[in-house]
Amino acid sequence: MPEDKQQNGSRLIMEARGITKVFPGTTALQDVDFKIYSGKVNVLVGENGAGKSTLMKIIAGIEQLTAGNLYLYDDDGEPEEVSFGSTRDAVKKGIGIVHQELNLFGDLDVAENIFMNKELTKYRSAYIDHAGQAEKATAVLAKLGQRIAPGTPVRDLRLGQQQIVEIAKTMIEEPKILIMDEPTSALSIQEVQILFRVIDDLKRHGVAIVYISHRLEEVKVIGDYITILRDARLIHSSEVKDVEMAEIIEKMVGRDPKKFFSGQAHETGEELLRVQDMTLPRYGGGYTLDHVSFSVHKGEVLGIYGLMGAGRTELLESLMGGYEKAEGEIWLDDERLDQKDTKDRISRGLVLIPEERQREGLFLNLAVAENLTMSSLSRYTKWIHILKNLELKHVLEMIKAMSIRVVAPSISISALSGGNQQKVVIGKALLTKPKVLLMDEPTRGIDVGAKSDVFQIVNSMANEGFGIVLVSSELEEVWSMSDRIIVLSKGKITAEFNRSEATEEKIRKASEIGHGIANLA
Amino acid sequence: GADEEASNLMVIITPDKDNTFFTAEADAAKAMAESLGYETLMAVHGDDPNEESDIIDTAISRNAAAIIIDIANADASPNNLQRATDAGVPVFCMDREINVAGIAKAQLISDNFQGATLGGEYFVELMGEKGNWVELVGKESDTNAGVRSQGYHSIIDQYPDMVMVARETANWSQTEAFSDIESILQANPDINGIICGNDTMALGAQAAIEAAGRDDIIVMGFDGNDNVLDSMLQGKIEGTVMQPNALNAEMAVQLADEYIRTGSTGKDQEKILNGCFLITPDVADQWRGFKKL
Amino acid sequence: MATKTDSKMGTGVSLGMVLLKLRSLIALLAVFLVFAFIAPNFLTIGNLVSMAKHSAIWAILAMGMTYVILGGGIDLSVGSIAGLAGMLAGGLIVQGLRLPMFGIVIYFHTPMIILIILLVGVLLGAFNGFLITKLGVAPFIATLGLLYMARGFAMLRSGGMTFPNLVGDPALGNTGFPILGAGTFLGLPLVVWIAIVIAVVAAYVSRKTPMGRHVYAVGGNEDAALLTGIRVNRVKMGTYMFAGFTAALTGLVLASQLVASHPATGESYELTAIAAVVLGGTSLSGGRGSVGGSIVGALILGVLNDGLVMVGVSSFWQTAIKGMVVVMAVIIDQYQLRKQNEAALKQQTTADATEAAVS
Amino acid sequence: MATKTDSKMGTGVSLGMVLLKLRSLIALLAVFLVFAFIAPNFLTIGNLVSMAKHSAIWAILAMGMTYVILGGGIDLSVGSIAGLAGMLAGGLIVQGLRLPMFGIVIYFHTPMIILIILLVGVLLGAFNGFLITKLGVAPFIATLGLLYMARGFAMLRSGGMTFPNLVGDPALGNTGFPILGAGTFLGLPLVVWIAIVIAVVAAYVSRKTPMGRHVYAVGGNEDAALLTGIRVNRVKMGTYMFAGFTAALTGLVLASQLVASHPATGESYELTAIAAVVLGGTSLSGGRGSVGGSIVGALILGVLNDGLVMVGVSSFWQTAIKGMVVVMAVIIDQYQLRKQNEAALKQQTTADATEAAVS
Ligand SMILES: Nc1ncnc2c1ncn2[C@@H]1O[C@H](COP(=O)(O)OP(=O)(O)OP(=O)(O)O)[C@@H](O)[C@H]1O
Ligand SMILES: Nc1ncnc2c1ncn2[C@@H]1O[C@H](COP(=O)(O)OP(=O)(O)OP(=O)(O)O)[C@@H](O)[C@H]1O
Ligand SMILES: [Mg+2]
Ligand SMILES: [Mg+2]
Repeated sequence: MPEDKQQNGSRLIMEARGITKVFPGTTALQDVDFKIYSGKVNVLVGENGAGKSTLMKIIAGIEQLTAGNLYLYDDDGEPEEVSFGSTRDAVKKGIGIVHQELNLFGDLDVAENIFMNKELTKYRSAYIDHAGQAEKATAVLAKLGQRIAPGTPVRDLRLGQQQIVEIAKTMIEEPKILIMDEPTSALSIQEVQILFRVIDDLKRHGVAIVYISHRLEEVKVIGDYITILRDARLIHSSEVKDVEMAEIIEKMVGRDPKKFFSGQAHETGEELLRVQDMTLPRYGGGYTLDHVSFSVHKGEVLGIYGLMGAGRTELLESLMGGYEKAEGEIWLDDERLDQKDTKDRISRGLVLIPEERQREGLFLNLAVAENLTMSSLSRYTKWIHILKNLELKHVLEMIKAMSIRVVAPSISISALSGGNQQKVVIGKALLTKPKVLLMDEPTRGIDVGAKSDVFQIVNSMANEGFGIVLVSSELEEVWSMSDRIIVLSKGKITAEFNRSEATEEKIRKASEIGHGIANLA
Repeated sequence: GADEEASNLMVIITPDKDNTFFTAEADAAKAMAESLGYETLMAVHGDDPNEESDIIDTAISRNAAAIIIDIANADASPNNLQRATDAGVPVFCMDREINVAGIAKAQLISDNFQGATLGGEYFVELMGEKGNWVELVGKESDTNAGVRSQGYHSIIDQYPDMVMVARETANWSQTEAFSDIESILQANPDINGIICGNDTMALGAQAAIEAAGRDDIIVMGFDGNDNVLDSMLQGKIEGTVMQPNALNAEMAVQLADEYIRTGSTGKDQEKILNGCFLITPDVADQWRGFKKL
Repeated sequence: MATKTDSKMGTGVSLGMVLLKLRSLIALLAVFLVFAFIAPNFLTIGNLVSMAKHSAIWAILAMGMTYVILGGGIDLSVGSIAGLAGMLAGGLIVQGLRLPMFGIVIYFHTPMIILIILLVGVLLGAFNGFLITKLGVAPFIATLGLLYMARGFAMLRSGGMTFPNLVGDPALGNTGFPILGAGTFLGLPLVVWIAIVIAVVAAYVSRKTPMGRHVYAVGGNEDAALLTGIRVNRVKMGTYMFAGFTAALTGLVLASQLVASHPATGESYELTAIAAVVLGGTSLSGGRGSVGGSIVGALILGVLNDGLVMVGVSSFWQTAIKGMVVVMAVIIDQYQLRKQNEAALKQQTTADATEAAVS
Repeated sequence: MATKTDSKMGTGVSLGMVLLKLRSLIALLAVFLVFAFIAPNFLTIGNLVSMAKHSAIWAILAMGMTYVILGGGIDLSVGSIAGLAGMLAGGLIVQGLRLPMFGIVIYFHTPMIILIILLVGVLLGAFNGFLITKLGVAPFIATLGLLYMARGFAMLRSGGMTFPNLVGDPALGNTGFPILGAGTFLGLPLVVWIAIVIAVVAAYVSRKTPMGRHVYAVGGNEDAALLTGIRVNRVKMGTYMFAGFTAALTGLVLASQLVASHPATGESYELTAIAAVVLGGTSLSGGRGSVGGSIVGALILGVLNDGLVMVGVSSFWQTAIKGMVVVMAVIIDQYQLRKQNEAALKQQTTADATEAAVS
């Protein structure tokens, strides 16, 4: 196919043919082809566990392929077969990767992180030129729109800034192929916009970008080519402009896309939760939460939107009694919660589904069943004895209700896919028989299929009369799921909308109050 | 006990295998026992009465004909030995004594106090009855460390011109003695003599003195191990006290044999004190392996 | 069809896995059989009882350590606590509690003394727990600190001397202390019974009570445990207090056996206890393991120790062999973990595939 | 404007922070001053030199430990390796290398012996590294295994005997071994020079070379280090080999000082080395700390030890005080870390605010 090699002024620079990757017990990739064009954004999408990251890791030399071939094309379009035994081999060939997870060293400074394992050295790498590194780091960061002192320890940076350092790490190498595995999942809107500008710039310099994201709207904005994986197989590959969004979703999940974002208004009843003047002082002055007041009613989904660092996680964690310094009145069902004790809050009917599933929600050393009941053990306990049969009964019911795909409840939670693990976390929360459910980014990093399952759960719970607080960074999600939306910016509530009056535009505006954001893009 | 058929096994228990003093003792006992036609089982308690307790249980399990033991601790060991005696296994102590009578069939003891007085007297004589001296004490949780220290003081304290400027525990260890003496030499450069609770500490002290470039300090040890004898021949250590521990060990085995065959040791008293000898440089070449050549 | 494959797969994996899972027991059996052949009188009742007694002491100590390690910590101070406990008990029996400012001396009854000492152990454990949970000191260091401190105080209690002859005085009503170490019940030493009782309780608590589950949760993922409403600090505190309790009990038993207390008692016992726990398949990183395993671990070390002494293997080889056994055990443990994870993944994947095929 | 506020804030925070950061040095100074007042002759040149010598040995051992801990590991075997190294060196001097199967005995020159022993140390470190990186054994356990094994073999080398009088024999060309421990150069003991050379190299490598930075990276976030293309296993291997090297060197120095080698040498030295590292502010969880800190830590322990001996404090109190110092140090360390984080947050907030105000 000669037209493949010379399209729209760009050219095929790398190709993966017939890639198969077998992990013990899993086939992550099955006979997948993937083409990368220089000067273009090559988008890769697919559900959780479709094999996207695995494919990228193979191209970046981190994982070794089981079968298949990798080719690099030189300037004349001649293919050369390559095989990467390690990251270093791939780096030598000009391939850089921004990983899905942050890979930073908190105790080292920004410049050192950026130059890790590619230090600027003198005297046959017997001396690191720290000054030179700092200078170049500053330059790269400036390009990414950040004024971070290169000597700052990375642990002192915001999550978004850390993500940008992560991106800077790969840019410093000036790679020919730059892989970005969900680079925007932790970025604020303005940061995303800067990133997109940088990507445009890289494109103009002929860099091939491989872009992975679960935010499908981004794909439409910056993508040139799209490749869709499903269940380890290649489903579709074409130019982005040739496919519709609905088509992409359908191809990704192999189901009817209509039921996603099945937002609906709910019957709301009397007030369940009332929060008054919640404040959380910030170390060194100011507030992380600045007199936040709101209420949640029976059967209501209250959406909380805000940019990164708006304080949403802190708000939910303060409600759970996680912050010693948090002040404010919390009334649940006309009962005032005074004790700052998570266990007490849970027993009174508040429960949190935390933001970072693996780090804050799961016990990877335990089985699915034990994970599910960890918050609600007292319900199956007589004196001090856990009634195993009663416990199992509830576990099985929950597995069914949540449609968790698991062979047996005794299987280790680590064997489950991300979406199913998230359902376990939700199931664990529901088993505490809560009145109000606090959900912090319940759909972060899970695929469209699992997302739709989560939304269904949210809807059905609202219909059963739970109060639900839904925090999300995805505007569309908040907007379509919530009966009422409050917007948080820098720890303050900057707006509140009813379902009928909210528009995405209004919400976004409110979230930027106090940020001094000039109209970007 | 009595109802079971007596075995031909002697269990020989000593404190340590990394000190020539105890190896010589163990070897002497083993050689004697084998020459008398016994099987032997060697074990080491490392000065730990709990370990000793476990070993004695094992010896009882193996239905030993006798236990020959250099005990772990005078106050803590009697009960262990009592258990063996109650189980019908006769116990014979060598070297260290237990403070309770009637448990062991015989105790062949080096008279540590007497030895220490010998050492103390010679030390005073070498020092010319005056001067600053340092005492290095063994592990303070160890009975003999105390007995020897008392022996030294019972003599030296009679001389008002003998001034003890430091007393430090070096836990029987050469390394600790070395670094302690280095520090003490700094605090008190004007010391004339060091008297040690055993020979390994004396060797450590001697190394420290040598490292400090001093040759005017008198060092006394206790035990009579070959390394110290060598140092004495080279004029680096002035004296030590020889414990007759090979003799103790051999006698213990002989009495055990006597007891096994006849049901009595043939001695009136349980405690048999074998006196220690003072070793001066001129007789140092007459001894090797804790035995007179 | 699908079910058939599944169950077949299941058993196929299981046989090897079962062997791997039972490796501690198999190791125990192997050690036992070897000595049964080469050590004379090994299989006599007397020897078995005596080995049981020695292992029981390790097992008691190892059970406290198991809880700490399951909860994600480590306790290096147990040996020193045992030493200090013995000294304090000895002191109370021999000298009573002297309160010079009031000019009085109080003598306690023996059961009272035992209770006081156990309480002291719990308090020392709580001190560890306090440093770790409230002051944020790493467990290794906090307990290393107490290792030195408790040992120092044990020595100071008597100026390094042994408290001998802890038989008590009928006039003071504090006789009977030696029974703890020397007493028997139904032919088995009291120590063994104590170990059995603690083992039953500890195993029960770890598997059948919320408290036990919480220990696993805290050791497995502390952040998640916090958000799940588990009182993490309380749980950790509990594990260190239990370890302090078992350490004090060990010290009491040792002193009672000897009818004397010696300030150097328990030196480096922490390492043996850790070795027993690890031999029993508990992961040092927390959250994975069992009380039963640690008991098997203690039995392996106990049998090995006594067996080697019985055959007269040099104490130097004993030390070296102990090291090799520990390392071997952990290598196999790593291997098992890998296999187990693979098996679980495989099972789950097969199920996923089947389901996909069905739907 | 912004810069000005910033720097003012900076200094405001800094004064307290600087004091906290320099806490090890301050502690050293405090200990030093106290003994200067209460210990006779403490400030004589001779005593300072002797303390330097004692601390140098701890410092050498602590530097190897520092690398291991920075890299996220721990090495419990260094004391035993030191013991084994001394025994092997003693054996080579006294008995030579005996190869009975060939019927020959080889005597090496002293520098050759030293090289061989250092190599053995490195190899033992590599053995630790192998268990940890290739077989996935937890560092605590792998090195605990070697702790027992190396000690066992040290004992076995001579059947528990001391190799005395390691002066060598001019006829065999292996004299001069005592120089290592007793020699001086420009008035300072050779040991101190050796420690200085190793310190300079170790500090330089840790801060100015990729290798050093990689150690921090591996200790700080192993997964990230792997993905960054750092040869994690090689780095870890390197740290354990360096620790083995310093341990062997320590063993050689100790044997040379005593002109004798004793198989129990170095018992529990690992704990002191870890204490020195921790006193120096290095975090036991890896990735944070410095070589310089560990040297200060070693000096604190060295001065404390010698000072207490000079003042004649009972060895029991010495043990207890050591424990308290270690715990105190870590409590302050935690406090500093918290303060530092707060300060950083504050600074950032100010920066953010300034930025917002400007825009
Ligand atoms: N190291 C591994 N061992 C075993 N299985 C693995 C490993 N890494 C990935 N897998 C499996 O391979 C499959 C593909 O995973 P991959 O991370 O590539 O998915 P993804 O498309 O990137 O998903 P996500 O959108 O959640 O990041 C999943 O089923 C995953 O569980
Ligand atoms: N432990 C803490 N102490 C003081 N301030 C903190 C702490 N943790 C976070 N902050 C600050 O609080 C603010 C809110 O944090 P965070 O980023 O978690 O908010 P968020 O709205 O939950 O964002 P997201 O959930 O999208 O990450 C940030 O400015 C952050 O720097
Ligand atoms: Mg991925
Ligand atoms: Mg958040």
